[in-house]
Amino acid sequence: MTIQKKENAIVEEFRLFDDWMDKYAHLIELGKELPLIDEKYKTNQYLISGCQSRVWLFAELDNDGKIIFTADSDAVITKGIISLLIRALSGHTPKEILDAGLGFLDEIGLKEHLSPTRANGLVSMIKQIQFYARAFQLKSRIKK
Amino acid sequence: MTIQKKENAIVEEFRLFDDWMDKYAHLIELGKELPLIDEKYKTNQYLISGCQSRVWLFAELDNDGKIIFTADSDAVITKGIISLLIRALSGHTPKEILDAGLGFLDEIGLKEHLSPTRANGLVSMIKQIQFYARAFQLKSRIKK
Amino acid sequence: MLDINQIRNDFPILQQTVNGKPLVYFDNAATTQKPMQVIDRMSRYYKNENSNVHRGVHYLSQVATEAYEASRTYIANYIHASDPSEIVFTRGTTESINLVASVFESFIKEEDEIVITSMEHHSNLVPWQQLCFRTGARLVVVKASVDGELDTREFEKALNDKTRLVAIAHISNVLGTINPVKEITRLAHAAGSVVVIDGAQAIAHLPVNVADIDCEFYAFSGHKTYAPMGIGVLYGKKKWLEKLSPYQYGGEMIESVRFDKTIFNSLPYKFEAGTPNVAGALGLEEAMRYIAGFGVDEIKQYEDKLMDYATGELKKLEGMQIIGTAKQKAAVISFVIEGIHAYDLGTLLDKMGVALRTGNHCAQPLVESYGLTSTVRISLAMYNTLEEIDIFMGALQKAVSMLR
Amino acid sequence: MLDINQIRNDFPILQQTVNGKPLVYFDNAATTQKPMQVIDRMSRYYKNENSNVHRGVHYLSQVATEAYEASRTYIANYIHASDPSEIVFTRGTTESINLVASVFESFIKEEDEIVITSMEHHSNLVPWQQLCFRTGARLVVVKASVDGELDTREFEKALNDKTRLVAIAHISNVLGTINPVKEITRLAHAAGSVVVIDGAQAIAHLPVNVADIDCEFYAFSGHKTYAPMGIGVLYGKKKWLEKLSPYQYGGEMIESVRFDKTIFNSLPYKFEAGTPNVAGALGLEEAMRYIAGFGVDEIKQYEDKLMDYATGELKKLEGMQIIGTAKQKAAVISFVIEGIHAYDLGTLLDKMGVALRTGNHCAQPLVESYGLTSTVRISLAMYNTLEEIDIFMGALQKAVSMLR
Ligand SMILES: Cc1ncc(COP(=O)(O)O)c(C=O)c1O
Ligand SMILES: Cc1ncc(COP(=O)(O)O)c(C=O)c1O
Repeated sequence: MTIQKKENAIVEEFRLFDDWMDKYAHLIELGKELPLIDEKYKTNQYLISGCQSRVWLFAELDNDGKIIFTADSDAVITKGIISLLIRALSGHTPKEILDAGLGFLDEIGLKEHLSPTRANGLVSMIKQIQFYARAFQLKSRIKK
Repeated sequence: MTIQKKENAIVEEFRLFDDWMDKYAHLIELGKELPLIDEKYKTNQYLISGCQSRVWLFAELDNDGKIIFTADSDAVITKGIISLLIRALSGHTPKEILDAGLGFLDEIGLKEHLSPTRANGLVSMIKQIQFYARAFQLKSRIKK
Repeated sequence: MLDINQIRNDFPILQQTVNGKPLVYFDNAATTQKPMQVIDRMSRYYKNENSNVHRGVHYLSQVATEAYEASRTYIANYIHASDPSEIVFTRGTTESINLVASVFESFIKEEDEIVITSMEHHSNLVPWQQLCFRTGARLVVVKASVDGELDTREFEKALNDKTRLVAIAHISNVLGTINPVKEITRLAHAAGSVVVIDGAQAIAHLPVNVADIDCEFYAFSGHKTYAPMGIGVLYGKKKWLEKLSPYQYGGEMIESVRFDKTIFNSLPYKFEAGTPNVAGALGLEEAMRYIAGFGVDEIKQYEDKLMDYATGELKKLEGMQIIGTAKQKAAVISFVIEGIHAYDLGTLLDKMGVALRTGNHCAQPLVESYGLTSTVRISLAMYNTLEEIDIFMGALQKAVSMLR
Repeated sequence: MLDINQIRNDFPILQQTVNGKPLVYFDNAATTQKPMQVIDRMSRYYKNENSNVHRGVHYLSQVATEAYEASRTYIANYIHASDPSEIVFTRGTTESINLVASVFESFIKEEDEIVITSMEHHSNLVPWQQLCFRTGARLVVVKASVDGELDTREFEKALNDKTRLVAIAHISNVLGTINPVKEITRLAHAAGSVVVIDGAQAIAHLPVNVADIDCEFYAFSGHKTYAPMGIGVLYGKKKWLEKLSPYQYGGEMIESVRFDKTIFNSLPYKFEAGTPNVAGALGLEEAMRYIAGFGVDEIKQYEDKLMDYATGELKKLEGMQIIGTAKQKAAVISFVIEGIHAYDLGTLLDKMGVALRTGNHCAQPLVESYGLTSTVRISLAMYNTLEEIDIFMGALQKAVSMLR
């Protein structure tokens, strides 16, 4: 499935809920399902700064050149948010990730309904994901 | 004439003018009639600080133990103001000067119609006059 | 008795709904809302009186100057300063404290000590820490008990003949503790030290009497006491303000200038460089008049009732840990709930119309001393009600059930 | 073409009478009046959006933070900064300049030189003078000509490899001279120096383009550009702001704190300690939008017409000496009349409803360089009219006849 298709699926899914409390309840469920980072990566090195809660993000390249993300946070709503990002972007090539528009974040209202502090957290998460993508892209170019 | 009587006379005099422009014209006339300070006293030592224009004030004791004030300013309205003070207070004993209420300044509207900057100037002038009175009082006590 | 409905009517923002729910504003320690009287005072100033102050000979300048100086006098009386010249207008508490910390540098030597407490807001911590870094002086931290109380005996131990300055919050913005500032000032004076009090959280909630406390400096912000942003006060004892050098240069703080020499103006102008926030000062006066109209003691009594009720209700929740259980508290309750992140609670409560704060509340060392990174904090004001506490409790229970 | 009547209707204070006469407000260099749009913007903020910014998770905090940051962005674009993080909110020009002068201290050594001009306001003079006193550096003063112009060749002579910083007014608040700041910046850069521009008098009257000027720092006040008091801006090139240490400590400028160590936040927050004046920032944005709605170029053209007319009329008076006759002038005319004290004129003109300023205008060395202690200054704004100049001239003639 392309990133765009996954984004669409997430948008559809959130459309089921009218009320923000229900959307949050869903986000919390998703948070609980987050592919958890290996405990050994829950160190300062993998901590994303700029969030009100602590978020750790780890990335590795699989054999097909696709990036696999795992993450964790001490706040479950934050886990829900990063789990959405991972669902959309994990398992894709660096280029695909860097090209992704991530319009779904606006469409499901995540940006609008999150305070700038939290939006900043979101921005920091996205930045960190793109940072990994760029790093892997560079690495593979150097190898060639 | 007591200070109070002189104050009353000044208040009566200003009552003749309805309009503030006329009161100012009168103040300017009075400024021109100010008993001028001897040029040799127009030094920093006799300068009153805190006025927007420069004001010099000199005081000496006459043989009857009364203080004679002379003054000058580079602004003629300021001269008018200090001339009022001198008219009311010059030729009186230190004690009389220190006891004077100076209510006429309020009555003719000088305080109200002068900005605090200028009121400060007025306050500085009064303070300086009282300073002289106190100094002469002290001197005469020491002599006794 | 306060008529809270009438008070609430004075605050336009309280009529708002947030996310379709009536706004419950429990973030008053961050900033209070403003009554119409204060908002109107500022508008009226700009519509009728606006001018630069002090140096003008013209009518508006006179009007503005008199209004500005009358505000200074009102505030001086309000906090029982001995003279209006002891009131320096600043941007707020942070600037007031930074001002003292900056100009106090010439009185600090390498062997000296500066005493603060473990419950200080960063604004009453980092300025002193950095002053110590610059001068080599030692920063001594008196630790609060687990309850969030300061033991005056601990203070006595921390004080000695090297102590130059004691800086302490009147009320902790995290714990709500009302500190015994008068007693601490007495002890500090006995050790020959100067005392700076951070009154940011006290000014809206307690009668503040600097003459009675006898502190050398007292700092507070307008925006935390129903007044506008961008205005605050540094009270300083005349003797001390006179001793200190200016902080910023330019405008009214100058008496005369030559390229090789400048003579500074008298107090309080020496510390007010540049055009002041006249509208802000007038707004602050208006806010203090507003409070005085009800009586700070009345307000304190009412807020205490709110505090007792909220504390009692919170304690009923499973896993509830109230951070800060001092005997003397005002207006602030911090808490955490076992197994739930403060940020998650704050987010969901916001969606239910309750505005409160989560995080370290700019007092990171204090929050970390409880082994936490974050607490939930509700902070109350005179316009809050028992009903709002009920709404908050309902929302909190719902949030907890979603997150467990 | 500006519709001045419409503009005047936006400014409630202009409808006033003073001493029974319609107010003629010619003291705009001291502070400008505020349009309803700006006054309302602040009221609206306090009625609907008020909250502390940045750290809150709740709705109002989000609204306030977004509004505050949007103001920063608008202002960045308005003056052509390359990034919003180059805009630091301060109380005003004086604070902006003091901030730079304070944190620049670590870059100044005893052999260094700081160059200013003879026409600086005390706020752009004393901070540098005191910095020189503290560090032992030399204060070099480039003298303006009798006309009130700066000769760039004089500047070139003053600059050398010891020059660390050049501080200069964009427009003189006494002479009205528009200084060639772009050319001077180029020369200063060639000598390896940093440039600080005092834009207090420029921001309301000229299009300000910091990218084009290429200066390192640019300072201005809100209250001199139709915006509220208590808010101002320090523009700084990112590279420089990053290099400099913080000025005040506490609140949002902090990333993390331990008792033995503090990490500061990123730009621009590093320089914004404590709760900012959010309402003030919004008011400033609104004022800039108001100006932009007419076009600064249009405004400049109109004000030039006023300047030409007023200058021509003044010159007809016997004994008139205009102080400052540079080719490029804006909005300000200073003068003296032979044998008459400025203070006397100011007092009588006030009684006739004309608000203007007399004195040394916080530029004592400049005024004294003309052998004067005081000038009369009229300073214009976009809402002034040719008719007001006629009223002023009539009043001036009457005052002169009374005083001669
Ligand atoms: C105890 C305490 N001190 C200082 C401050 C700083 O106040 P301001 O941000 O108004 O300067 C605050 C406000 O957050 C506070 O609660
Ligand atoms: C040229 C100049 N610089 C600086 C200032 C100081 O501005 P503020 O008082 O707003 O800080 C002024 C205003 O008087 C000015 O005219």
